[in-house]
Amino acid sequence: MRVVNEKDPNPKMKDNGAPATPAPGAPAPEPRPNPLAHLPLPFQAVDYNLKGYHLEAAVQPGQVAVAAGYLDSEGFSLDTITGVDWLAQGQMEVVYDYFHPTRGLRSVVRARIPRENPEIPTISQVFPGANWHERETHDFFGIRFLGHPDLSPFLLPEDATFHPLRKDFSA
Amino acid sequence: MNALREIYGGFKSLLIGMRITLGQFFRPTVTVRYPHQSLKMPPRYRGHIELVGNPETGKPLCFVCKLCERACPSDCINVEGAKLEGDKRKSVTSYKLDFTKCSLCGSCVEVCREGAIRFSRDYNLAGLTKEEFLLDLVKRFQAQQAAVKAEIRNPKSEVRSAKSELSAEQKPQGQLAGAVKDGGSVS
Amino acid sequence: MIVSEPISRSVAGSAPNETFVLNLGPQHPATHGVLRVKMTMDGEYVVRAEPVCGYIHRMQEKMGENRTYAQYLPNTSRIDYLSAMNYTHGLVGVVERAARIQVPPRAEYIRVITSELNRISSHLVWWGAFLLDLGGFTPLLYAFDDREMILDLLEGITGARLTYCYYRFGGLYNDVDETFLKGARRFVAHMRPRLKMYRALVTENVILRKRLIGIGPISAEMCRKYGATGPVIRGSGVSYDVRRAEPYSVYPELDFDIPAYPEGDSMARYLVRMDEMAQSLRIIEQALDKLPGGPVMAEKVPRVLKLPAGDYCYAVEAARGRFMVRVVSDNKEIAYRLKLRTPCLSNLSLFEEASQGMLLADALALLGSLDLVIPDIDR
Amino acid sequence: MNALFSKVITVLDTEPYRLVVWVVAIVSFVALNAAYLVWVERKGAGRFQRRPGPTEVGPAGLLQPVADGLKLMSKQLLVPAGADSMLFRGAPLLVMAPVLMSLAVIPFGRGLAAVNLNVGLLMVFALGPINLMAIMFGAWSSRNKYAVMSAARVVSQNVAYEIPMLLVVTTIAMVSGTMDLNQIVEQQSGAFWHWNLFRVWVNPLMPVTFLIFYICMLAETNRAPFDMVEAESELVAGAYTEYAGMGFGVFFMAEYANIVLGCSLATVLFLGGWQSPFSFMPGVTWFLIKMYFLIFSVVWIRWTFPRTQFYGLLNLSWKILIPVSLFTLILSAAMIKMLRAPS
Repeated sequence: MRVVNEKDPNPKMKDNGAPATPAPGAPAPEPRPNPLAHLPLPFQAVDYNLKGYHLEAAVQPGQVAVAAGYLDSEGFSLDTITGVDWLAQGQMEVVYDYFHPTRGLRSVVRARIPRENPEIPTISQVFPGANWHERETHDFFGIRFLGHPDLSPFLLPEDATFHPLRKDFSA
Repeated sequence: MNALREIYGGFKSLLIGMRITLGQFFRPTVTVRYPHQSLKMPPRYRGHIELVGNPETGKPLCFVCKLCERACPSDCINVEGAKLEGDKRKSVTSYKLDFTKCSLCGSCVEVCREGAIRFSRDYNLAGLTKEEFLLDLVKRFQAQQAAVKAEIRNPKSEVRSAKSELSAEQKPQGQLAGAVKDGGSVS
Repeated sequence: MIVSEPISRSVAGSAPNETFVLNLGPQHPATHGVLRVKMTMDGEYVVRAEPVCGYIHRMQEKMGENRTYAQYLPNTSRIDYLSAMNYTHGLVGVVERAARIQVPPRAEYIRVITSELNRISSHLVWWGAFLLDLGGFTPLLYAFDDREMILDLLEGITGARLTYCYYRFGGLYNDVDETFLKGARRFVAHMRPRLKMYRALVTENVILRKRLIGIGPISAEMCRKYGATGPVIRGSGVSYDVRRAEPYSVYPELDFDIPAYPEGDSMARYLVRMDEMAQSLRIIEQALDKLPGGPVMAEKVPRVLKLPAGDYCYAVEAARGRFMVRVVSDNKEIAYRLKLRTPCLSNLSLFEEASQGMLLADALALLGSLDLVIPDIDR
Repeated sequence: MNALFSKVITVLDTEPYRLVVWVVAIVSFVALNAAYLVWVERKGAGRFQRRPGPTEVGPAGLLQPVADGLKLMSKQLLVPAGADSMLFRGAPLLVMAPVLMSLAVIPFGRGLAAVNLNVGLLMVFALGPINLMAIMFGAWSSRNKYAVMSAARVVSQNVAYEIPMLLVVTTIAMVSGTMDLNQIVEQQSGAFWHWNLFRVWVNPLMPVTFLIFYICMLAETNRAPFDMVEAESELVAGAYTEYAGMGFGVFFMAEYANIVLGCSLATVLFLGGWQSPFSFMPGVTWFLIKMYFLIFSVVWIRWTFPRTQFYGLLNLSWKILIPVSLFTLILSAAMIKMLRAPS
């Protein structure tokens, strides 16, 4: 048996490797490192203990595939894709969660699109696994992923025309 | 030669497997023959809920605060009560549990500050119609009280064991209600 | 060639690559639940296998948007019903993170013990069911015999056998008793020889080895592209485990290994899970030794939980891989958006690519080695 | 009274009556065995899995086969739309016939065979493939994709295993110098080392030959770990997917009847038939003991191993069993030539 003890995958990341339980009220340490600062993406470091991810970036809708490409080349893996319906602002948010299989990093990419015409490019050419997540998001929010091979209902019935996670949806 | 060794190794692994299953063949069975035998539920078993009575008055402890009704994630509890003359609090007149919707999560018992409901240990719940699962807990409570009274009149009857089992059951610590105790309550 | 074609065509015009569609499921013995796989077959060879999901979709995420966090808690047990503890840990964790609730150490240790027991019971079900896929019946019953011990233990403390709903925001439903602690130790002692027996009976068996070694190889790169986690990615040689990658609870204080096998075939995934059971036993033993006293519930947990506005994630290593809850809160007692990232969805999504050109029986061995729980995909 | 009894026996031993008696005897033997082997299988499976097996119908579940039979008979015989109705209905009839006919030549005891055929061995193997054809007809005609895949499997599996089995049987025929099953048993008289299984001085590979025969028998009767025909986790119920009621019941019984046949043949060819290792109890008892032990081992194997992969099954036959059985055949031919050369 080949056992890999993955206690400390990357010593550089030690500051981000969170202690098990958050210590509320502890003084904030020096600025958190941003291991993706070299990418031309607006990544910001956040407190993992508070948020559950290390980095986040809000990008233009057109940039999501580019961002996915950069993260792919960094060795990230797609965690999930989901939407949030901001009814009051008239916007839809598409959230891309990534995790790194070896470095223990989590990063989030967000993009906001208008609610009336929710369209965003697909990232399924970069991450084939995005296919199902995008289909699911299309099911639930009606967000159209441009260039997606098949947006037929995934979890909803095959003749479904409703989008249940929209805030103005009621059963 | 290698091929022969592989065949020999494979054949040996098959014989080892057969030896193991034969060993199990002669060991006693581990099953419970259900309709003939049945299991005793542990004290913390989460069955459907039932009302708890005040040992002095013999009436339900419930005073219709409806916390359980609100805590229920599936809307399966319906409590109605009325204020009897001379009482400070309401007393329960109807406690309906729609067991078809209940997910046995136990939020109602946990949220109850009086300890007025607890889990029953009934697990043989089967019925032919949906209506059989619309439980009227007040009626159930009255039937239990009648059984207790019968036991007081005739202490050596079979009811005794049933009753002592019921009283041995304790309400688990209601965490959300803030009653945090160490050590557990299992006897 | 096959029945739906008119006879004249099937006999006379036998095209070189004539295919037919085989509807595997939603009711099929090998899909364990209501997964449907639309298989385009060329004889016994799979040309394209397209999973069709959603047969037991329950809109769990919408339910999260119309009930309080405490009311939603029982739902988490019903997503992956085989590792309910881990899933409850996910929701409890995200709420504790957002509300900044400090959980007492005793509660964390008990969470680890119960989670690992649950992981073993889940792997036992997989083991039995996987062998059932491969045509071996008896191991299922042996696995259930051992699992029964775990279920009895957990029933003793939680009152339920499958949908435990044992964790609470800030701690536990109730404390464990001596019976449980003794029983857990007895289980560890009982399980080790049983794992040896499983090894001799099944793992070493030549028929099983012939059926699994080299079958359904999945590369680490494919796992990464599809977001596969859990034993699937570890069976491809990447020792990714949320318990180490994003440590939570008291896992950093415990000494255990992450089994990983670089082969990437079905046997590697099989061995990863078998080794994980042994590692879980190690974790349980250590946690029992280290179990501190004290309360099992945080002191100041508000009765009505309102999470501060913002979004929060919390990931746990469930039996099938990375389970993450993402909560978007708008400072109300009900979540604005509650996203469940379930491992089986990503793990299944690579099946179409991985199963191309395989024989039907091998494809089913691959499907079984992914260890799917369908409600976990459909939610 | 005794005189009357012996007279009845004599009458029954004359030709037209004898035939009737044997037909009734064999049919009831097969039917009872098939029914009660299901019970044995279920009880055995239960014990291997540490549960009691059927217990509710009758004492120790002994009436379970009767209950199962009644249930199957009371079910409607459905013929799927578009199926070839004649083949579909005919296949269950065809599957049972060759087993019954083959059992006619099996000597259960000294002189206890329906027909004393001097080419008994040949007859058994001549009738064997009809069973395979019946399964194939049933599967093909039922217009179901799983069944058709199963039909393809059953043909290639049976063809692959027929060859080593016949090679092994040829070895036995050569060693015994006869195809008469009675004589084959007679030659194995004496203590157990005279059984063909242990006659290593005739051919040192005799135990291997037995093993090959046994494996082939498992494969020919479509038993686990070679149950490619049914393979329920892959092909639902394989060839029998569309069969309901007694149509399925007959296929099911034929499987057990084939096991009985296979195990009796193994007993006759390798374990000395009715010959007893110690000389007490009548020969037929010994025959049954040996046969039921083999049947038990078949059940035991089924509840121990996973199913083989299809190509693994074919590889086993073409790459291991056929070369080895050819080798034993040549070896025994050479040994016979050498040992008997002077005469």
